[in-house]
Amino acid sequence: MATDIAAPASVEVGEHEHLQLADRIWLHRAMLLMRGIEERAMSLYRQGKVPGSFYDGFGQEAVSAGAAFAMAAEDRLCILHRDLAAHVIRGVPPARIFAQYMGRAAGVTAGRDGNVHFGDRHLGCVGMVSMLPDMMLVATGMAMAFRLRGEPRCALTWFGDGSTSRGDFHEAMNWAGVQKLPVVFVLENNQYAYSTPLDKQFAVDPVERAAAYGFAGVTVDGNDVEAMFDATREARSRAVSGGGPTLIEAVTMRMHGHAAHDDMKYVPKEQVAEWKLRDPVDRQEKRLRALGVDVDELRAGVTAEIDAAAAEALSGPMPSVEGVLEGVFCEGEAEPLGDGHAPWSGFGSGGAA
Amino acid sequence: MATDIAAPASVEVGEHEHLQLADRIWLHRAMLLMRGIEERAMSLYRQGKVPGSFYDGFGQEAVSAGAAFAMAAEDRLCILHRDLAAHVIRGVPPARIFAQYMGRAAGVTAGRDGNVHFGDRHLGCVGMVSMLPDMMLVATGMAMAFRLRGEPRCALTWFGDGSTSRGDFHEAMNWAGVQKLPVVFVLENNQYAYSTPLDKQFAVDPVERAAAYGFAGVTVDGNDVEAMFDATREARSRAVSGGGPTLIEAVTMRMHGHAAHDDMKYVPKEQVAEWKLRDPVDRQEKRLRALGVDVDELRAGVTAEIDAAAAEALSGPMPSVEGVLEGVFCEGEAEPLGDGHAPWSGFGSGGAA
Amino acid sequence: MATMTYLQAISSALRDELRADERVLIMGEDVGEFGGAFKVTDGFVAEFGSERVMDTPLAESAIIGCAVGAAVVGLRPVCEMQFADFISCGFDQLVNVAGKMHYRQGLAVPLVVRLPSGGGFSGGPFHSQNPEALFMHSPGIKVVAPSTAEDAKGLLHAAIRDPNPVCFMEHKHLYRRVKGDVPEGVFETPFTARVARPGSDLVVICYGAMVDVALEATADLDGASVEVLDLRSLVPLDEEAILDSVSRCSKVVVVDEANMTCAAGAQVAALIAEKGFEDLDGPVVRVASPDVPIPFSPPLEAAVLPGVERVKEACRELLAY
Amino acid sequence: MATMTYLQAISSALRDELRADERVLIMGEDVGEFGGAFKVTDGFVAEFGSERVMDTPLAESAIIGCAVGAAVVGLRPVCEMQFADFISCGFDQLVNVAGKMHYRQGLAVPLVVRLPSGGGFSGGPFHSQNPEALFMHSPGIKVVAPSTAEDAKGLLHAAIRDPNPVCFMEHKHLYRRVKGDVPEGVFETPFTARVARPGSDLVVICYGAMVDVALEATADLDGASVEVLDLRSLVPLDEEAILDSVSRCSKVVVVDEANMTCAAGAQVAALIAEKGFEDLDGPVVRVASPDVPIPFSPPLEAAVLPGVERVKEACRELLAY
Ligand SMILES: Cc1ncc(C[n+]2csc(CCOP(=O)(O)OP(=O)(O)O)c2C)c(N)n1
Ligand SMILES: Cc1ncc(C[n+]2csc(CCOP(=O)(O)OP(=O)(O)O)c2C)c(N)n1
Ligand SMILES: [Mg+2]
Ligand SMILES: [Mg+2]
Repeated sequence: MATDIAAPASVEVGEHEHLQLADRIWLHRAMLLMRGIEERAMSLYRQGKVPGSFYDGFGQEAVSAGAAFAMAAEDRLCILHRDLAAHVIRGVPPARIFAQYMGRAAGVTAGRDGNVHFGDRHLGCVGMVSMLPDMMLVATGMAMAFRLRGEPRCALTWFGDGSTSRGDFHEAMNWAGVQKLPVVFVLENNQYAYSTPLDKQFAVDPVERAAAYGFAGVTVDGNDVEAMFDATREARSRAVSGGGPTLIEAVTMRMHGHAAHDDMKYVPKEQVAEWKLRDPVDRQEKRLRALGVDVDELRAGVTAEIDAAAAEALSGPMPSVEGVLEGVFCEGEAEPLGDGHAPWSGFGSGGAA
Repeated sequence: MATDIAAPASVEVGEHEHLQLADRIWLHRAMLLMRGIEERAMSLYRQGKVPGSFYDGFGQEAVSAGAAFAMAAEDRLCILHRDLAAHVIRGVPPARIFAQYMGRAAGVTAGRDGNVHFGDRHLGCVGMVSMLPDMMLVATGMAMAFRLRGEPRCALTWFGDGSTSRGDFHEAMNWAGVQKLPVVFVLENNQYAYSTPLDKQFAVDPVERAAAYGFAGVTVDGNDVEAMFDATREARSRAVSGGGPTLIEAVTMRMHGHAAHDDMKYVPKEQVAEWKLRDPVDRQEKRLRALGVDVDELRAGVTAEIDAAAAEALSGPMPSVEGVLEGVFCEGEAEPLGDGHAPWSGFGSGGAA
Repeated sequence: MATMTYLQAISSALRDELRADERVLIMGEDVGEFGGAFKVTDGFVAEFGSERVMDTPLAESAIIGCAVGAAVVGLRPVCEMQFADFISCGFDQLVNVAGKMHYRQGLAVPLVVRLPSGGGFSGGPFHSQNPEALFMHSPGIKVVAPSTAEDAKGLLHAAIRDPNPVCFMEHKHLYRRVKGDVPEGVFETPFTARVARPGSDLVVICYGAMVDVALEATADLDGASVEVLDLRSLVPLDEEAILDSVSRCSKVVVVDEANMTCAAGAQVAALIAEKGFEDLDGPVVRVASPDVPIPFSPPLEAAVLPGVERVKEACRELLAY
Repeated sequence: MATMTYLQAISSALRDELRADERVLIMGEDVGEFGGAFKVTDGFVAEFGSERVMDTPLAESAIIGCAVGAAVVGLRPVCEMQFADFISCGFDQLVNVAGKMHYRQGLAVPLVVRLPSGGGFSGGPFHSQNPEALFMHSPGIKVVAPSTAEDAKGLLHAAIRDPNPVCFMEHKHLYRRVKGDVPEGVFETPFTARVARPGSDLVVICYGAMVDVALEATADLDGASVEVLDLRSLVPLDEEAILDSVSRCSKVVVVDEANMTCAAGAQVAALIAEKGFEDLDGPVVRVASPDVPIPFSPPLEAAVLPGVERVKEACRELLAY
């Protein structure tokens, strides 16, 4: 069980059982937006417009795009620091993302938290904390609530290869396994934890552990957005039908440094070169071209969207310091997470889109 | 790998490859001392002479006796709350154990820590903390030091089935596996964590996890002291010869309540009855009788020793309150753990005995 | 009005909330069939089922983290730590995930953590801790610590209905020793201080198990009129009530059971030194456990925990100042 | 004498200790080949090998717990938390295993935990924390917090040679901004306070990054003679030096960067209110971060962290008192 390899992505040309052409274009668009937004943000960072440090997911776009696309509006997500496409799919406008990076008032956290540490509670997302992989337990708890209320809903979170070494990984995997909870764990294996390679992090691929917790573990080509979608869709249907959790290991590569400052000297040139050939955006682009999609137009549209969003964010104010001490506690009624967008045609309307 | 069952204990009568008759008697004596001391301590508790609560390991004597007996003087142990026989084997005199239970000056912690929370640093033992299974990491760290210094030594710790749910279990297993450390983890599966049965603690027997951490996992009849010795001896030689850690699951049963106050209503009568037939002391006793040992004399000797020890402890003073605020910090030189007794004939002299 | 022990009052609040609000859920080790290490949830499974009174794996980080997840999707989890000391194992989820959530992203985390705390019965270094100061120092967590049966019930009702993470410090030593009249049904006690006994010569500021100690120690101090202020809530801290007592009494002894350094009492004393300075007629005296692990053996434990004698002595000296 | 940055001084102390004592071992995430997130151990692997400068798994509880194990069998581990904030994940091993070991059983745990702490560069809620008060409240852990390059080196030498667990609070914001003369070779700075600038009208008591803030804020306060006391060590706390400054200056401002409630500054203020009361000519004023997570956006962060202006204002007001 632990190592069933998920069905390979459907052949380059030809139909996809669950994805209509519009879906496949949406997936590509999400990846293009992620890459474009992060590249723009990186240059804004270099210009000193993005405070703190800056993390991106270059080369890993398929992991968050494919997995998030399989989630329903009423599902709940904990999105991590290499997963920008998931925010895009759930419905966070690019301008708010830029504002978030720049610590502006219009950012998702209005400048209170930084760069990738955000989640739009109105879109069913809990913003991550830095401590990895704490969000695995939050996702497990959300799934526990769904199970207790008998709701056919699912929680999903991403986390990295390095963070599997921490106790919270185990406590979440074990709890989810014991209670057979509707949760999907997406292990983003990008070969490194900061500078630390896999062999210093674990002796056996963590996907092997799933069986020891009593649930399914699958390994997926994390650079194939449709394969990521397929594996996540299956995991989700297993979850909502009472089949319990799934650990999906998305095999990918962190193509940039850990953060903006990191020249990743520690990564062999050949490794980067080899993975460059498997770029997830190129891959989906080929697929779409073969299907007759005008990808250049798509790109142009995305670029225009990003230009406008960046401009909008740049023109927005920094947060005002009045009220900086407010909001430590909730004063009114506790308002639970709201639903997010779910553009996949499989959800009919596209959920709350 | 994960489920190799350790070789069954050698047939009742007949030689044992690694245990001379004296060793087999020693093992029995250690179990008799553990049971006798704990039964006496329990009645002292009922008389109000043992403060706080009282935990015992009735029915589990073989687990600590068999495992500790395989450890060399220069090895290091973290002994848990059902493992009194390990203290006896390392050389803690019964009188000090009684004094410890009663919070007297002569106790191993001189009244500073309670009941089973002790370890004699002069005998190579680190006293446990309550937080379970924190000591797994301490044992892992000791093993790491042995490896770094190239010393053929081993660290061993026990822990319960329930404590495998905690993050520290995972962090220790993973670290030990990645660094292939000379550490032996003895999982004491006594069917319950306080009132909680196994099926609420994990979906798959934790011994299955060993393989997922890259090392050996073996299941042993935890009520057969010689089988425990065999499995631990093998694990230790694997460890000191660079073969890495071993997870030994000792299958046993907690025959008493979690602590003195617990009537264990939650345990089915039949379960207790069934396990009563597998009592580890009876089992070793049969073995020895068949080998012509005068077990009654042995028992009589142990009882006399316990009477004397209890009397000695009872006559000892409570700790004086002067100096109660001292010793929070070490003022002099840091003195590492000393060697313990190692009575097994396989160590020749019997180590520091 | 019914007479209940402190422990019965806690059980009663939990039972009432489970009946009143289907979102309420109890999670912890051995809280189900067994009814909890201290029997606070005894019989609950029979009435509410094992899903709403959930036996969890032995995993404090998971208990807090999963409770956060359940809370943000609409449940009202009440977590039990088997002993307060074990919160150290769930500390990160509590302070970094639960505590900072609302400030960072406006997401409320209605969550209660029950912490059976304190010493006095030879619990030793790991079953006697009073960790409240750790939570007070971590923004975003409310902290309450009842000293009476009535407040135990009222504060727990209020905590469960609060939209924020609340640490409910229940003192083990009070469980069965403290009895009192408790109003029928649901009532919420505000997170404010309470004058346990009015006075004018000196005020002893305290909370939890130290309130009875203070009352006993000052019941008859050569006729001095000693006020006892029971803080009840540590976050929010009732600065107004504290400063009001100080202005009326001018002499202050701050008592808490936790280790002295950076304890709740340090915060109270610092507050008074800054905002009540002009009202002071003497040093702000503190009584607390010295900075040592709480020892197991009865004579040692008694020498470390603040008791009636030490409080008496501190008050006498200050009155004579 | 050599001129070094605060960061170079830390590296230099580590290098000297690795050379002087084969028992010394560095453990942490990315400390090896990469040289650490802040490059404190840059180049160490080449000289000392990857076993003595060990890249660990991403597991703080394991880092502390394994270090305890290594320490009790004779090594001298120096652990690096990548950011001080992450100690929350190893908190239990630090306070319950390491901190209580010697008191409980006389077993010494010579262990240093390096904690890159503090804000000032948009690190946000999880990369700006100052957790020292949590350790101060936990018996058995020493805590030091250098403010100069010389003390960074001397305190780290002393910490590594100390037979106890020591939390070494190194302020990230000082790493490259603070430069100074540092004596050659190994020297140990005692765990005592240091008068950073003598004065007689008012004393600002502080440590870490707040020392420079205090010096700048009080460099020219309309000619007032302002003393600045750099605590350097929080456990042990140099009560004598604190009370001596108070007796000479009679007015006190206590500054620390951590969240206000139950912070180190609360302990210092409480100490003064009890033992220095008679020397006081005014309230014990505190400046600290209010009780909110440290926000990310520059204007918000600047509004929360104690800065020169707030310290100036506090001193002016108190001088005018
Ligand atoms: C508990 C914890 N310790 C340390 C860190 C510092 N840190 C930030 S990212 C990182 C590496 C994470 O590696 P991985 O989990 O593989 O995620 P990736 O960045 O590769 O996506 C580390 C050590 C952290 N965030 N959390
Ligand atoms: C971290 C932690 N949480 C809770 C407890 C309280 N507690 C003490 S023993 C126990 C059950 C332990 O079960 P197991 O690990 O199976 O050991 P056993 O007592 O059965 O030998 C619990 C929950 C604890 N000691 N440590
Ligand atoms: Mg990674
Ligand atoms: Mg058990």
